[in-house]
Amino acid sequence: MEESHAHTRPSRPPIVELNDVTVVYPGGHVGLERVSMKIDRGEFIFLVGPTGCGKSTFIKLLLRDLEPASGSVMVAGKDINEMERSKVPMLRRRIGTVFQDFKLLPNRTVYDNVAYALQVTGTPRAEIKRQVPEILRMVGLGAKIHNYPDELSGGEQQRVSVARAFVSHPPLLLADEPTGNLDPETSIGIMQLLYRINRTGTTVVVVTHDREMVDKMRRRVVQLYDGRVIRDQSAGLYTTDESTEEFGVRVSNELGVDFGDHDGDDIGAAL
Amino acid sequence: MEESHAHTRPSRPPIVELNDVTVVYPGGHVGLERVSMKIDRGEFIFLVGPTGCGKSTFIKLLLRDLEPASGSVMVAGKDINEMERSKVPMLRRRIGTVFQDFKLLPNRTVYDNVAYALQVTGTPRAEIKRQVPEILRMVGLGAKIHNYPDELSGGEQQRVSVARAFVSHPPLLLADEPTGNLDPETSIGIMQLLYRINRTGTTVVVVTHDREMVDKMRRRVVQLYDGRVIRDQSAGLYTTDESTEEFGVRVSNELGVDFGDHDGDDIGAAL
Amino acid sequence: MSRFAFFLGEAYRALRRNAAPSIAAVVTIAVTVLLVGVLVPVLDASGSKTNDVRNQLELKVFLFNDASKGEINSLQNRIEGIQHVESVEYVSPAQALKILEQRLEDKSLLNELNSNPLPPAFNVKLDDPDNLESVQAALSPPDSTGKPQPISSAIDDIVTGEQTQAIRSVTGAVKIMLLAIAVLLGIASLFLIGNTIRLSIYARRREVEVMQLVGATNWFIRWPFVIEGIVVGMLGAGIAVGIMVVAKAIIVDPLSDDLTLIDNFNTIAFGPLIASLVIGAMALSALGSGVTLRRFLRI
Amino acid sequence: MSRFAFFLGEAYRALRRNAAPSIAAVVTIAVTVLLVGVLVPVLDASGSKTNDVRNQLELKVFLFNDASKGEINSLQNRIEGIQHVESVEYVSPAQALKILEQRLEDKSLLNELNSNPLPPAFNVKLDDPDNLESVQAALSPPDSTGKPQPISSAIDDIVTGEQTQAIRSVTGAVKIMLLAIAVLLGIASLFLIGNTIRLSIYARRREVEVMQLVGATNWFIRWPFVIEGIVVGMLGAGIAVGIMVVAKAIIVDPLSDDLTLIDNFNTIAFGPLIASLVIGAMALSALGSGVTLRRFLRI
Ligand SMILES: Nc1ncnc2c1ncn2[C@@H]1O[C@H](COP(=O)(O)OP(=O)(O)OP(=O)(O)O)[C@@H](O)[C@H]1O
Ligand SMILES: Nc1ncnc2c1ncn2[C@@H]1O[C@H](COP(=O)(O)OP(=O)(O)OP(=O)(O)O)[C@@H](O)[C@H]1O
Ligand SMILES: [Mg+2]
Ligand SMILES: [Mg+2]
Repeated sequence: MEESHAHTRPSRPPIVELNDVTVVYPGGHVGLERVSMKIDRGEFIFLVGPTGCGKSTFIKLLLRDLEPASGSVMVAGKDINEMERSKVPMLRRRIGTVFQDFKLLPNRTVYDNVAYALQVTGTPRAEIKRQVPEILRMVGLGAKIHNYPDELSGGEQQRVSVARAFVSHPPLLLADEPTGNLDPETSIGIMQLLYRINRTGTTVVVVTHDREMVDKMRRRVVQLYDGRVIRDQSAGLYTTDESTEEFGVRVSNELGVDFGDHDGDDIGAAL
Repeated sequence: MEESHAHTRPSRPPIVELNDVTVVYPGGHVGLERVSMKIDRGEFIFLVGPTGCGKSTFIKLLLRDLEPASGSVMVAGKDINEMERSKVPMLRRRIGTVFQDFKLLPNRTVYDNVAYALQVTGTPRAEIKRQVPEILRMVGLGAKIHNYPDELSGGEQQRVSVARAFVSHPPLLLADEPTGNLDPETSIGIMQLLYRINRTGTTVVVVTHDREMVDKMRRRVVQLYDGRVIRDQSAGLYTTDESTEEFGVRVSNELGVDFGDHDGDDIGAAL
Repeated sequence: MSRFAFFLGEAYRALRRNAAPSIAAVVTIAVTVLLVGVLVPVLDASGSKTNDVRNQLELKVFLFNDASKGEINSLQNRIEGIQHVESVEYVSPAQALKILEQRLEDKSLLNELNSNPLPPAFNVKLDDPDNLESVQAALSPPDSTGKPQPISSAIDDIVTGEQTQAIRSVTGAVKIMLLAIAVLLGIASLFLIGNTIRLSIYARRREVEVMQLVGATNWFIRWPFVIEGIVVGMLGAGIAVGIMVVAKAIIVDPLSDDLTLIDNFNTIAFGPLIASLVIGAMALSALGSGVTLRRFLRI
Repeated sequence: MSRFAFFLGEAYRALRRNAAPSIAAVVTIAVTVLLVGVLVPVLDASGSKTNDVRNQLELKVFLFNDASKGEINSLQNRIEGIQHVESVEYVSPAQALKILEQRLEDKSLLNELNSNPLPPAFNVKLDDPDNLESVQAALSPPDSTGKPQPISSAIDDIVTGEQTQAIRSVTGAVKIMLLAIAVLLGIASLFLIGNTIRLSIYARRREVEVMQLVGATNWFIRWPFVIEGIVVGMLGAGIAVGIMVVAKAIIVDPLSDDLTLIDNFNTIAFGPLIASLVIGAMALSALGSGVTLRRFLRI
């Protein structure tokens, strides 16, 4: 799982590959149902869908915070559920995650929260001291460096979570509604940041409800509904209105994928 | 603080009145700075502004979760900071609040979380049994009634918070980004719900970053920036572009309020 | 009434959903009650044993062999009148010889005696050994020159047991120590149970904050915690009492037939001990819950 | 090295930011260590007192007055050869009379004797009073008819103290009870300290989950907790030891001059006791932290 560039080398396995994955929660609720999907290195993907459709479940799956009832989850060509327990921290270090509920450490300052992601990897102190303030300035929190999470506004907490997710320059970045608590201007700033990070070769998966943003960026859109992938469209819109549906058909035809194909093992569209 | 109707009777005091309120957080950060504002019974207000501008601080203030460094906060004509501590629960029962971080009780099911808001007021069991499932169906959680919060998606948790906020039909409803974790369709549903509630006479204050929603609804907009009120405009837009600014001027002129008036004791506009 | 049912339900929910801290609290209370329940009878038995020893301390007043019956009777009355004297027992030379006989291993010794060499005497028991000096002074007050003179010419000698002083101070120290241990144990129980309750509530302080924000009054929040405290205290004490009852039946009772020390256990009634332990644990735990909450309620 | 500094820093942060549970843990440990620290010397002193009593139990072998020196010497050798006999002391009639004289209050009694009525005897000390029967059997094994016959014709009678049986069983029971209390105390400490540590970590389980999600290895999470446990254990034990040292200086030492029981306290060395308490508390607390965490780490 070395850093790769936006230009995908076909010889290497996709960074994420789900094969017929079903997730069943303890109560019996089906979180994801027979989901198959590939994400290539360097891609930028929007994951959209109504509330409760399984987007966060997808993120938890990649972090092995959940295990699938069936199917396999491959990250960088390795089945992460076959992995030994002791290797899981290594997996998680290589995936930067913005959690929907931020998951900040309440007894650490903003600085220490972000630094923690570097400390786990054994980064030298000097390096941490250099990088953390820089990344915090990038997300607009330069002035809040020594505050504790409960002294921050919702949007500020969210940006700490964003900063922590990419301070270690992970090859894969999962952002679960990274702008849900942010005003439009700050949201755009964060999205631009994600975009820039993607340009350096990082694969980025963004869960969002921000229709405007998705429509503007025109990147690959995977749409979930009730645990199933109902659309996987490159350069898609947040929702498929008449015209975008046509667009989707065109794209998927261009890629030579059958319109009704739900197991699409390419990034093609499947409605 | 009895229920009032959309038609405001001028003889009664405004439901919320802030006089020159300044909030200073323990670290010295100024959360709100000399804010004066009136909210009449039956109004529907959007509170907007960039992240960290003091919107949640405003909400905490009305719940007496924070005390101002100076100025007075009047709810239904009474200064809530002069109130005895033992009266605070009564105040909070009459204000329904959707918290930005939901603040659900982790050891209660969805049903019990919502029911708690009725139980504190001593509502009879039979009444609770009737109302709670109904309100949960209204926010689209009919199927999740017996789940615990940690078994819900972010958006589902948010809707539990919404349901709890108005199950007791409070005369004042404060919603701190009630749709931040919801997809556009569900957001519209929640907003329509808030609108309907407002139509029954409840005063509604909505904090939001949803530009589209604010622009569509054209209700009073109060904009904060860095702890100060920089705009208070009836039927406003999320942001003032050239045209809306003109619109604001027109409206404020119509209402006969001076354009530069920051202490506006009417709902007039103040940029 | 329905409110009480609600609070009961809340307490039950808390116990079920917060099993880990509740179990920890139950275990701590059980362990503490067990410690107290075992040590209190032991301390009590040791204490009464010590008192037995102390009560055996007595003063011996030896009389001249020629003391007349009248003299003896009037002297006995006078001694009985002295403050702090509990009882006075007359021991005739014949009785004294019998006692001596019992104490000697070789009885033949006494057969060799031509006459009874023992004098008549009074055994004077005191209400408390600490009053030895005052009684001694009353029996032979100092005369004008300051030298003590017996109150009656029939008195030959007044003798205290050789080790009276030592026994007195040892038993005194033992009693102080026992008391100190009992007090320490009591304080320790307070701290241990209080602390555990505090910690288990601390884990739920966020919940309490939310309840407040939703408009719950302080007592509305507090009652379920208090009830939970009572239940936890009852469970913990119940477990401890169960262990104690079994231990008593298996270990202590079979031994107590032939053992005087263990017999002393029955000086403390098992029933009241258990009752007070259970009630104490419940009260402490309920109080601990209520008081701890106070801090999180910011009243 | 820098990693160790990091873990230390983390532990310090946890102690500072989670003051409430940390203080609770320190208090619980202090109270428990204090209990153990006070009760262990008391139990130990009681135990050695009991042993003193047990060791005074002896067997008396009375000889005929006409036993010759040779007979006496050879018999002494034979008795010393018996298993479980620790020492054999010869008591001549003259010595016996002196001892008797000391035990009697009225010395005049003995002046009345025309001759010494006491026989020569051996005081036989045993290694353990429980072996009384076996030694007795060796001194007078049963003959063909099953009736015990003394091993030497010089032996007149073999006598055990009247209360030997009673004392033996009482002291035995006391020793069992002391042991039981000590064991109970040990187990109680384990539970009490373990429970408190568990609770204080329980309050932070969410934090542990987040650390895991961010890629921290189990040991990376665990070390600060273990160090924190060590510090908490050290503080708690330190407070307890401080109280004990002060209490010893103020209460125990002034008394110990004239009190034999308290003198026994010095049979247990104060230094090693304190050292083992402190080390025990630290180890237990650190172990408790490490083990508890295991559950939240879902390993
Ligand atoms: N631990 C759980 N136990 C049972 N059901 C669960 C659990 N976690 C999630 N679910 C259910 O699984 C479904 C998918 O949840 P998920 O969190 O993936 O939704 P989501 O797409 O992230 O939604 P949102 O946009 O609201 O965050 C939801 O209906 C939720 O109720
Ligand atoms: N407890 C606190 N101590 C110190 N500063 C605080 C505290 N709470 C909030 N602040 C600061 O006060 C400012 C206003 O916070 P507030 O939560 O009101 O923002 P907001 O408008 O709700 O923002 P958002 O849209 O991000 O939720 C922020 O800059 C925040 O850092
Ligand atoms: Mg989600
Ligand atoms: Mg906010």
